[in-house]
Amino acid sequence: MSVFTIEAGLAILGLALLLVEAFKPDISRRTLGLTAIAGTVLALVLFILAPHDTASLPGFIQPWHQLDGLAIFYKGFALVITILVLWLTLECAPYLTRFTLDGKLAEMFSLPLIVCAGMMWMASARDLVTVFVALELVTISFYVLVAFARKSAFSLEAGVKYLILGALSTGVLVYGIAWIYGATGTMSFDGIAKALANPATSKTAALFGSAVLLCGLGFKVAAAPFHMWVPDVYQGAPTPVTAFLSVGSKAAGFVVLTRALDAFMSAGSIIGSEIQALLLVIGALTALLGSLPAMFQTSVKRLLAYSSISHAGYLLLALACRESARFDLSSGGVVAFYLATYLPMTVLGFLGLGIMRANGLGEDLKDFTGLAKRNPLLALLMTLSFASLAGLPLTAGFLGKLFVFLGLADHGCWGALTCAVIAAATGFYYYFKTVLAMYTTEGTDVPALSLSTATKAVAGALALAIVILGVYPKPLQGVLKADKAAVVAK
Amino acid sequence: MPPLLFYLLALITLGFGFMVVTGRNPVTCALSLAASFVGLAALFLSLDAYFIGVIQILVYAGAVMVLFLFIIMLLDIKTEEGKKVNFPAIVSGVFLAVLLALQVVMVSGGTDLAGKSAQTAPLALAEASAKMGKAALPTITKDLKAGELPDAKLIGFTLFDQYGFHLQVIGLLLLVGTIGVVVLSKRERSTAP
Amino acid sequence: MITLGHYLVVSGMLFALGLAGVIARRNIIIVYMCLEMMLSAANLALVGFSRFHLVNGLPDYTAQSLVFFTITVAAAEVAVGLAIIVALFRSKQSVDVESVTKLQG
Amino acid sequence: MNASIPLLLPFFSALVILLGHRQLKGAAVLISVGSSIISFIACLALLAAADDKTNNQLLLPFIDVGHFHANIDVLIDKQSRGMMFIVSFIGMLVHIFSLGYMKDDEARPRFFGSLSLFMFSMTGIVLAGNLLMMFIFWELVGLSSYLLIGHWYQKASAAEACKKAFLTNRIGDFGFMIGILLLFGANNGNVNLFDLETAFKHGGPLALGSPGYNASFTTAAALCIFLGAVGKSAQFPLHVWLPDAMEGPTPVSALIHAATMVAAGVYMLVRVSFLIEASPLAAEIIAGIGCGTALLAALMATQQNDIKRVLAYSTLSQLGYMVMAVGAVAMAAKNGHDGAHAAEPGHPAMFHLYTHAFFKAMLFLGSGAVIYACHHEQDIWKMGGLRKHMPVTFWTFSIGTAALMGVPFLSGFWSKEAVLGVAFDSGCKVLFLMGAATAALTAFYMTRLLIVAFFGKPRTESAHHATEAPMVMILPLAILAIFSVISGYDVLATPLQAMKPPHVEGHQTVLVASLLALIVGVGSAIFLYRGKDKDPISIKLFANKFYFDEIYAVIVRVCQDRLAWIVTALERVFVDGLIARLPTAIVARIGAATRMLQGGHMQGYTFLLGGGVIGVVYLVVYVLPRLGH
Amino acid sequence: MSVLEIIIALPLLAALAVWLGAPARAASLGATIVNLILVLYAVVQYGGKTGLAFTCSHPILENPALSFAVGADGTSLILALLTALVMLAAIWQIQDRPAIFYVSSLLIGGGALGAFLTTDVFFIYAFHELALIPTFLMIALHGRAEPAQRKAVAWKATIYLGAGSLVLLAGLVWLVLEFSGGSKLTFDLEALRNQAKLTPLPDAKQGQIFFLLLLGFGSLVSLFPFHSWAAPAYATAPTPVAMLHSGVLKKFGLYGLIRIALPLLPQGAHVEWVQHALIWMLLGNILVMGLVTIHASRLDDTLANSSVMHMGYIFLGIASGSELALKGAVILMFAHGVSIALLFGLCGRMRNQLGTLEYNKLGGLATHAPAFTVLFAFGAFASIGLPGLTNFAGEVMIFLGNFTEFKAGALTPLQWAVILALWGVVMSAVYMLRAYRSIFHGSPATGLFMIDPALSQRVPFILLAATLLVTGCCPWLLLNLMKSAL
Repeated sequence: MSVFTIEAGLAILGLALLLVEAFKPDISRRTLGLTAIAGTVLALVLFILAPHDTASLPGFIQPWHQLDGLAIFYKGFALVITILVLWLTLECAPYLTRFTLDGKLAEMFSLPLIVCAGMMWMASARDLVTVFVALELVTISFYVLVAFARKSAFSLEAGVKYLILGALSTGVLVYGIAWIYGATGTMSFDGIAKALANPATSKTAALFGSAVLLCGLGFKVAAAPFHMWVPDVYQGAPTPVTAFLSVGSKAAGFVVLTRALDAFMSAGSIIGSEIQALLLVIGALTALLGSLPAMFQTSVKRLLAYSSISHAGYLLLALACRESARFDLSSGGVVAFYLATYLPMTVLGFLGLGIMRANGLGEDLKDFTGLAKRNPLLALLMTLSFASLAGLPLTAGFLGKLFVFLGLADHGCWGALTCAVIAAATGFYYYFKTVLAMYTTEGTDVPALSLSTATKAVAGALALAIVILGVYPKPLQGVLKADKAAVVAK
Repeated sequence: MPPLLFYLLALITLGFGFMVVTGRNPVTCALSLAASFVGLAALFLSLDAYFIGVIQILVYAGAVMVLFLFIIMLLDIKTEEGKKVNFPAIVSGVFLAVLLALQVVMVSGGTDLAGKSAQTAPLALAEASAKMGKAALPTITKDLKAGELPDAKLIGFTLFDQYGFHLQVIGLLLLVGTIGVVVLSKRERSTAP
Repeated sequence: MITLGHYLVVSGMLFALGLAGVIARRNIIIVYMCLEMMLSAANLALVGFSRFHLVNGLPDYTAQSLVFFTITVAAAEVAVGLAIIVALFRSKQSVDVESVTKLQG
Repeated sequence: MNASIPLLLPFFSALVILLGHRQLKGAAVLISVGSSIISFIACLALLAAADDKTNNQLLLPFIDVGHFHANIDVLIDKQSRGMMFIVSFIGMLVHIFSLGYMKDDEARPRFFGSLSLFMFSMTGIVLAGNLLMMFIFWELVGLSSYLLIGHWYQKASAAEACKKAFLTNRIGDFGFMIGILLLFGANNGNVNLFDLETAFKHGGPLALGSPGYNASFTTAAALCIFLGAVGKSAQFPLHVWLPDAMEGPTPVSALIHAATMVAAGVYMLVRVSFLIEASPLAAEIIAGIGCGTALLAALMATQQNDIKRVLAYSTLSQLGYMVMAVGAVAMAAKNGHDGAHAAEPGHPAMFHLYTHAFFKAMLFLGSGAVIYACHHEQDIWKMGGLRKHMPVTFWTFSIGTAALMGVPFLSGFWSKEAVLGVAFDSGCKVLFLMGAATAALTAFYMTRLLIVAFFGKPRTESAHHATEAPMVMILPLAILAIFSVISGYDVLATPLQAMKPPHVEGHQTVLVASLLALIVGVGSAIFLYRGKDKDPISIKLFANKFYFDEIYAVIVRVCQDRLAWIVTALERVFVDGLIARLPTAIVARIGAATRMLQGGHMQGYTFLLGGGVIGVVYLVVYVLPRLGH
Repeated sequence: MSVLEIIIALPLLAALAVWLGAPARAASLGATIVNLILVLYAVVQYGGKTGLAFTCSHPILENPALSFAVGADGTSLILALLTALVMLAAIWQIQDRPAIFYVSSLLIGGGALGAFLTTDVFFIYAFHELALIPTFLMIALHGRAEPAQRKAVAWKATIYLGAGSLVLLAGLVWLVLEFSGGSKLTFDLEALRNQAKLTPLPDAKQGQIFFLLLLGFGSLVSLFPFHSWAAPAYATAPTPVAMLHSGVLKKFGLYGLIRIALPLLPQGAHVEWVQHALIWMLLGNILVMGLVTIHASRLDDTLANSSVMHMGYIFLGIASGSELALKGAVILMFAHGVSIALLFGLCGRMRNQLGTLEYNKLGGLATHAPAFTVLFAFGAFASIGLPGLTNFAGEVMIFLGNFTEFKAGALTPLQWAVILALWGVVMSAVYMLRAYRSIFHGSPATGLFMIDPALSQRVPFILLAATLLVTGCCPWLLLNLMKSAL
């Protein structure tokens, strides 16, 4: 069974679930959710078993899809985050249903599957057309998902903002694609790389096109100054959707960005150094603009949104540092590694938020007060998540940052490194502000908060992933190492 | 194409576009947009993109604009009269637009791509038929030999020959859109079943 | 003589015009129209480039395929977007951008 | 005989007592006294030991890094042997005396523990084979002095006095340490006394006249080391602690603040006399300071009313004598009075130190007996007529006084002769004249003390009811009285091998001057004080000790407390402000500003987005290519 | 499997167990006692050896080469011993406190042990950070002040330490990049050292990196002027945290300089501008903070500021770079750790019993609490630098070490600094004796009553005091562990 079949199957499963819900409206959301999860888990298993080379894909898809290390990693990544988001939806269901149409959640289980398929296609795209259609599939699905809790004013507002700004960025993206195409005469990444290596190519047009294109993609990954939507949308969207946006959509954006930059910054590219400088500027700016405003946040969900921006900054900086002989990982590999570490910690954070909402608490800092008393385990897990987000050593978050910093230092990008360090330092402040709140005991009487065994298991697994990735990253690095050879060979 | 015609079409496109941006009444705006898109479609035609031009009119000036008008009517949205105008927003919008336009003009002027014209890069239909050889459909070859540009056929051929996967995805996307519209705008049942 | 440059300038101006509208207008529906204008401007640039990037002496139809997709996607976007706007209008009785400023800071 | 017994025995005694005196109770006293007696016996045996200069006996390793060794090793020569005898002997007597004197004190075990600690530390100084070891014990005697002065810590004056003593000594130690560091550096990391002496003696690499000699360095080193002695031996300007130290129990004053510890400074100076001889300037300064201290202290003593304070100023004055002798010997050596200096057979400073130790310890113990008898009354004007009530004390006290005044044929006479003689030889007549004046003053204030306290009739009830002290207190007095007489003679000088310098006899001028001084002093005192009930003369300047305490209080307040206040304020404002608060405030301000971007208004967002696109394009297309990227 | 791994793991596992519900006191005490025994075993085993011992390595990443590698030389063992001692004392003295006190103490101790006993730069750094978290939480949650104030204090400390750590990270990354050599990045300290020996950097560059590391490590050690977090943090921190942080964790920065910066950048500290900067900073520590300490009017302020001040001496040893001074610095680290832990422990007890530490409200405690007084005296006199207690040995070695290279008549700037620093010894006597005088001497203040701790509660303090005495009289016991040149 080829990987493509699995992806298509996933999309079909999504549609099937919709149909089932349409014709059998009284089906319980638990059944739907668990079916979706089971389907995705099955897809994951099949995906792992399936052959992992481009030749195994159906012939008609081969010109557009590739199955390199990066693609395989991100496809797996997309499946995992989808499973977690579906689980998170189930966790959040008790309060989400208050805001949805007729108290139903069917689309919350089916659309993620389609989004997942879209992200998997993005991961292996070889040209801008494929990127565009897969990206739009994901984006439009997200328009729906963000506004899904439509009876909540926040969700609706987030939907509107995401819609307008998203559409604006789509316009920018297409305009960028147009100019890239104009400058290079092709839309495939390989072709672009080849054309850019040709000195006859118009440099101004190529620069203009790539700049505009990067602006469009920058919006998707929340790069400054295209990040303004992130806090509002993340805060307003239903928590599972926020997690999905924050991890899945961002990862998908980054895989496209990686591929585009591989083309723009390939050896001998006429615009390589300008693009690198741009990435450094944008990355540093993003890291700072993500961190600095977060200091005053009282909403933890919004705080996580800012954190997500700031992490995007580090990732952009990682992309700015091209391959060095001294690392096993290509810059794409570093990004992938970072995202892999980013996944468990972010999802765990949002899972915590969801659990709290489901237990009648809010998402504000003051709701976190005394969490350690309500449920020590949850407090411990959340601590772990925040410590990792802050980049505390021995957690997953540190290694990703370390690789980024190492890369920057190796390339002598001291200015960007300084900004990144300042951003990270600020990060310590706001993450630990939250942690502190959790352990604060004075104040209100705090009713206990209980977790189901399944929740404990999922949260525990995520926490374990954080620790394991933090202290034993060798296997993950091994997976990603293969990619570098491919990049170098190219 | 005669420059005068081009300038006329550009004027229609941009002029009505300007009316969209400045119009007080949403209906005026929608109709201006439709008119602007008609001008744009004409520009497409002038670029030998007949199919795209037609689609532009059918989809945009037709379907999309109707949808807009429908919603405007449905929601009975009044003109913005009476509401105070956000002056800084207008100033900054104009400012950015001017800057952006200037940039595009500069970039267009700064690259030799821009010098291409129908005279310097004419379509070579006859050679094309030869070059495409057997790869193309017979009808296309026939049209090409006849000196006509089988635009729709070529696009269709490209889409279905190469972009089958993308079409499927677009189909899925439209489906998602449909579901979304239903989920987001359906009236809630007054009582739960 | 009309060159590609002319088209690009028109496309750029249309794009800029759309941007101006997006920024300046308060009515979300009109903002949305302006966004459509921007997309169309991008399409114009694409078609222009495709016309003058001859493959075998013919316009490059891969680019035109993208235009085709763009128009379709735009249509879908409009549908979803208007649905959201309708939902917004239902809850706020307004389609003013200033009616959605609760999320901030 | 191994020198470790007198060193380690008191150490363990101190350790056991100080850590376990609650449990030990009375046994503590026995342990301490016993250890002092055994130590004394060991020291007697040590007297017979041979010189051992080159191969220092290693007792304990301390620091051992690379080429650097600083160990607890002992240098046995005539000076350490003699000093050991004095220390252990007087120490033993004071221990015994204390049995009586501290009988009623509840904290007796603590007292004896501290006393043992002192014995340990003092032995360490005496035996020290290198300067570092000397410094270690130097500090430890400071600690034991601190503990003993502060024995009655509940009394505010005692608490302040012990603090003052420690801190003043610290200032001295500051200099001592710098001196050690300089010598350490100059002598390639070797501070063994013997090796240093070799380096500074004729032909040594650092000796006067050798190519490696550096005058300013040598002077600096000598003066730094001397600063240590200034602190410990309470020389001007660090003399202020010693009178206050009289807050301690009187046996402590006798042992530590009269006979031994304060003399350690002199002992140390004699130990490093090679250094002082290498620097003429330092020698002059040392002699000058010693002489000045002697005179100043004698002047102050004339107007003191507290019996112990009179003795304390007298101690200061005598210590000044010794220090002057050290300087004078070095000066004399330069002047070619070769026989005067050095070692064979004795050093006048050491000679005076020994004799002084006996009679001053005896005087203090005597005063202790008086205070004990008068129920802890110390004001001499509230005594009087004790001669009849306490005959033994009186006689012993008189012998001590006579010895201190330099009455011929008593020990003090010989040693004072020696000091004045060497001052005469030094070539600086001022030294000699001031020394003689001091001698006259000494005779004056001691006679005054004797007359006021012991003659006449009792002026208070407590003096009236005074009775002779118990045997354990009398006995040490008597023994010391004997030694005060004989210690100037060969009887004791021979076994101590270090006593009488050869030219004690024979200096006519000196002899005449000292006799004259004695007569003038005694005569004027008798004339002024006989039969008086209150002080007939009042010189505020002397009574208030030249206002040193007040001046120092101002200095401390201004240079330390006020400065500390200012520095603290500056630190808060500038260091904390610039390093911590300002950056935090800036970051917070920027954070707040960036938050304004997130105003929630869509028009703002679209504006930023569009502006961002334009900015990025501008940057990439127009700026970066020009920057040469 | 090496004994060091057990030593590192034991407190961390115990912390986890206690958090999950094991009996707090028994488990913590048991673990720390066993730990102390294990450390002593390691110390005895190491004996007079040189170089690294008990090494063991588990690679966790190939390139950049990262491995969980443990190993100890004399310096690390001395600090491990310090940690084990202070951790035991800190845990033992806890009375009637929630389990989080035990957990945090174990975590701080475990983190410190990890930092001292691993030989991979990454883990050295990581373990230190691990230990900072509980420090921060404990100050903020259980500090001795109003909630708002203690949180502010905790934040200040954490921001300082966090920022310092990041600067440090930058410096370490630079080192790794410079010294990895060949094509592979490595974090292994030994590998980096070897490379540094093979291809030393130019002096100017060494100076730059050294300065960066100095700033990073320095802020962790409260090097002037990056010290203003320390005094309020220690004054506010709960007793065991104050003991462990000031006594042990703070030494990490110095350890890092000695273990990482100096061997890799042997000329770094001798580049003129770096040396001058360091001299100014350490003099700031000694003289400025000395005066600030004199100004303090509460015992906790005095102790906290004095702890900042004494760091200056250790920096003096590091600045010198001579064998003698460096070993002196290690000894002083040990000594300061033990003595300040002792003092903070006693200070905490006083605060519990008396409720105030203001000098003008205290007095005469020696009358009712003689044993307490003796124990305090050990700490106070040790920190004054009294011979016979360990601090003296360290200080004197540092002073002497700065004079091993000497030219009569031309003192180097460092030697002048030593002379000025010696004045600091006088100042420390001033403030310590003032404190001692106002607390213990004089007549007992009315309304304040304090008795000696019960015998079992004296044990931790006796342990520390005895350590001071034994290693103070016989510093060669420690020096024997440092036979190899640093």
